[in-house]
Amino acid sequence: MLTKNKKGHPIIEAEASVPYELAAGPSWHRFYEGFKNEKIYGSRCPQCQRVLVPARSFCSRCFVDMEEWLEVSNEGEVVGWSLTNYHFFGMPTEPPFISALIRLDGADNDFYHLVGGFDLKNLELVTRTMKIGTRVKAVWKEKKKGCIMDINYFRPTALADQTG
Amino acid sequence: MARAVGIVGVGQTRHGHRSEVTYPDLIREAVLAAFDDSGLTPEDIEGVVYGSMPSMMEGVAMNHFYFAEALRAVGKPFMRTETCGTTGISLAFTGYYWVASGYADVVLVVGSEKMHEGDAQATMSTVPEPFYQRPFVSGAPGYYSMLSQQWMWRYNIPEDKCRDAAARLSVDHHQDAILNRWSHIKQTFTMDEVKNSPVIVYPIRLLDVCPTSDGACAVIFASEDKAKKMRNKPAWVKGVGFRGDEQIIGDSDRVWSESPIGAARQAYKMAGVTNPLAELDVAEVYNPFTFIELLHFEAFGFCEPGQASELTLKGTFARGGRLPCAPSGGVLCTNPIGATALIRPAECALQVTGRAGEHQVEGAELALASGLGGANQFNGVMILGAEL
Amino acid sequence: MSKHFHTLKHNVWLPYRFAVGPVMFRFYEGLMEEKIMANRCPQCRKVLVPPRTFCPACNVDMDEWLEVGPEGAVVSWTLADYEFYGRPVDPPFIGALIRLDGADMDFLHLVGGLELDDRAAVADRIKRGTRVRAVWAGEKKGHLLDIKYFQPI
Amino acid sequence: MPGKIGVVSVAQTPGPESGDYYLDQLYRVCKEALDKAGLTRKEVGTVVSGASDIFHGGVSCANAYFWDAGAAFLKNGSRNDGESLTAFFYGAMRIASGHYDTALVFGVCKGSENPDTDMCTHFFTDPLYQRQLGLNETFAAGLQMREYLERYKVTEEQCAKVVVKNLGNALKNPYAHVRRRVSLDEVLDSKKVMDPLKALECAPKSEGLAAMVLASEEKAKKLTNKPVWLKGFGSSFDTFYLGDRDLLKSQLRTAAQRAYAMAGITDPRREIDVAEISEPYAFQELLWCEELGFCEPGQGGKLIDSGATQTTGDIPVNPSGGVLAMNPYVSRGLYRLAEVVLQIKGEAGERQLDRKVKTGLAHGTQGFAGQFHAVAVMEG
Repeated sequence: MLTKNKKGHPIIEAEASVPYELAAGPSWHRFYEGFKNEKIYGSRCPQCQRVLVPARSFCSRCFVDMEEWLEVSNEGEVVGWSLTNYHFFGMPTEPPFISALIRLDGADNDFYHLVGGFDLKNLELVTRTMKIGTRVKAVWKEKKKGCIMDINYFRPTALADQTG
Repeated sequence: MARAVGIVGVGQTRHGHRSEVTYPDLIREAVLAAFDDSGLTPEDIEGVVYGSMPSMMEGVAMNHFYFAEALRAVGKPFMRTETCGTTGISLAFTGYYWVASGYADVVLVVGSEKMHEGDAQATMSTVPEPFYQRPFVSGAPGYYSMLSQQWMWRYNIPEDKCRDAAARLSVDHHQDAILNRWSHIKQTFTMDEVKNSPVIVYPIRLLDVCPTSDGACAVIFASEDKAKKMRNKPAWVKGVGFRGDEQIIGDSDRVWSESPIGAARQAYKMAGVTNPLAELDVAEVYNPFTFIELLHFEAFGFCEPGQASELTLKGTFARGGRLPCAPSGGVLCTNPIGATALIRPAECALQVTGRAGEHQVEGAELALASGLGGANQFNGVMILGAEL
Repeated sequence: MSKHFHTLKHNVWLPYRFAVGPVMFRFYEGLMEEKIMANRCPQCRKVLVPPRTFCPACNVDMDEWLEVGPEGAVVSWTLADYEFYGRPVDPPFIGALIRLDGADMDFLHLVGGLELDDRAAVADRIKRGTRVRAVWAGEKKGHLLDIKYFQPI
Repeated sequence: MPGKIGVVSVAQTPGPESGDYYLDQLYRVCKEALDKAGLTRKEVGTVVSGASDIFHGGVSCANAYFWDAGAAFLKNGSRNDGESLTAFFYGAMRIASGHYDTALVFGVCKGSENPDTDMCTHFFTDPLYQRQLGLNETFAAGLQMREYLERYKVTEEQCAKVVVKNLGNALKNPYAHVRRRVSLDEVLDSKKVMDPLKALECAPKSEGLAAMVLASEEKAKKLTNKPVWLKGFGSSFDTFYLGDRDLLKSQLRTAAQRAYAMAGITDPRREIDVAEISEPYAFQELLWCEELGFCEPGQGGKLIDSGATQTTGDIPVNPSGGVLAMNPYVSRGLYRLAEVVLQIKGEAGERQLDRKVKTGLAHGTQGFAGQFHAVAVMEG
């Protein structure tokens, strides 16, 4: 629609909406089927022996197939984190939220997800709780859809065991 | 063997919120400026290279079709290069290789973005892969603040020192931008204003972050014999380096990252640079976030890991310091993203030929330009020199 | 649509604010006054419609404004008979390149105001060179479809 | 002049919807090309890809997504947007510069994941003029075909013959997407979607990932006993607005002249043994043949009548089945080149031409009514 912007310049306001449908393929499907049973799968490279999460069908460094799948732990430790406190397009949940890289026990790479289960508005509590090496454990959603947000977040294990 | 290649012309638009002109007209501004600067005419051009960031940023897919006339590309050999945030430096590489290979003698390279025509952040949220990481990486500041904290912890850099150094860069770059007639943000700030500006994602604050701009940049590359006959003293391409890292964040170390380190090493090797801090006179480091500029000072070997904050506070990278970085004001003050990483070699070319105007670094002869893309996934480095 | 294998559906939605610039704005204003505005290249003297800020051939700025049409001759035409994204009107409709009187370039628009069921009759009626005249929409929006279509005379 | 650049190996995926994860497909096709060349991922010098975001499953900055699946982990590489033949040429540029002696080049387009091609190409339009009139490539092709028929008196039958020929050839191509025999009447009776353009005269929407390994002369001779050399390359770009152009005088003529000049070709009809031409719309094969100098302007209809472009003719065109049988929008140029390379190597299987194939031509085009064209001339 033809209109003017705040600078008084003529502009056309419009929207585009483009639909796509991506094939998940066997690896993503099997990985997220695991989520339905609260299992997190990794795969091992026959060459460099690294266990990578999410499980995948090839090692992009050695450029060989990855056929060996194994379950890695629901627990791990925080490698890096940040506290987001503003709204952005496509955000995973309402802010404030902590996104973090987590080294799951049994994996050789870091898993990207959220850390939560405590009062994130309390900055003092956040900085006291969130350290490099902080142990966290996956908290699963009741209803699984077979997607990354089937894990609600990872919760620091040291926190007093309140339901979170 | 590769032929010597020089930059013989540079053109930029005034960057900012340019809703008074259409996108093609904005691009033409930079193209005409490059012709004026070089004294060349469209007839001299043997190849045209264009690129922007995801072209759906402005709602026109493969928008080079739309820009054929503005690029003066009608009837010309053409190719389009696009590699995420590194698009600009990758464009420079395409132009460089087209001439270095001997397939063309004079190539026009143009990068642009008109970010105010779309929603930059919404567009960028379509970059991360959709099966796993998209929701977490959709807001770039979130990832980059995590990266900067990992870096502080890794090298035990006191947070307040790091905070001060980042603020120092912001203050300096905003002052530099005042001297750069093309730059978008023309406002100076004090250390306290930066350190008290609103938190975007802790510890990154508003004044640690680049703006979104409308703008275009055009650069003309020429072969040695052609370049030597031209009006301007050429800025010679001494080295090129690029490294792309894995797609999935968490698969590789992005703090001490092989991408920027490897890109710089490859460029230094080709240029014969062994001690960058001593040999380089100026560096246009791609700095969308102050903390990332500090991180890259180390990755590019300007100092030891963990030392960037210290040296920054000593003024090593400021105007008049040992290695002035982003004297143009950098990405922090001007960010038409498809052009941003092309402005870096363009600025370096002006610096080493003494044509940078008010923000000229006195006697600059060897310069480093870098581009950064994705979640520190892509890094490109080009070394430009006054002497062949 | 549903497929026989597992997929992830996602929709890329993006908002835009396209800068119109003074030249196309004047063109839209013309449409609202039922005028088709063009401009002339000071160098090659060609009259271009829609108007441009610069001549694509000579790369010089355009200055002289003038009105073209509202009549012209069909150069080429096609009859769209399926639904596609972004269609200007519902099919069937005729898209055409029209050389407006006074212009040196062809103008992309629609040809309408005739019965489209009998295709042989259409092919008979619309030929290269067929004269057409602009039919204006009742309500103007500053949009190419302020011209409803061009009707054979 | 740059040194010789040779194609060492090619790999391609079949066109039908596969249900495979895109990055798995890319990994496999790149690995196949590297294996055929006897190279490991670490050994390959540089990687240049061809992809376009609008045709890329809604994942922008395509290269960020596929970089390491495309064998480029920690490599100096790049990505060209648009016609994948330019990615091939960029790969050649990087080798000719002397910086690298091998390059992996690939083009990717998993059409099955994208909206239809009309929607994608509609987004090429400018929001101020042609978008408001609903332009897309099929719309533009309809206008171009009308001019072709009226000005050159080429017949609808002659245009339809291209479909019969190409889909017939595709029956022997395991990589083709559409593999069924059609009769002239079927084509002529198929719905006039963009009259005079008929449904069967429009290319499908295919999955297509193609990869090839290029090498310097010295390295190519080490890696294969049948290198296929790049002899000439040319591209050219036309104006944007349809109304500013003569739709029957394209920039393909200019692009071809550049490629011929580099290759030293003076009589293309006689010197070229096989041509793979991008014909997303049937009549375009005839028009492009004219622009490539295989016949005089307006003689494209007579050319196909004469049988010259059949696999048994003197200038076989699209023995692979062409774009009408296989249309991964972005990588289709690379598919044309792959077929030319296989024909020259004598490795085209069932569809290998029954003649000596020394020189071949691959053509790619994109944009409304062919706004951009690229031509590569290859030689055994």
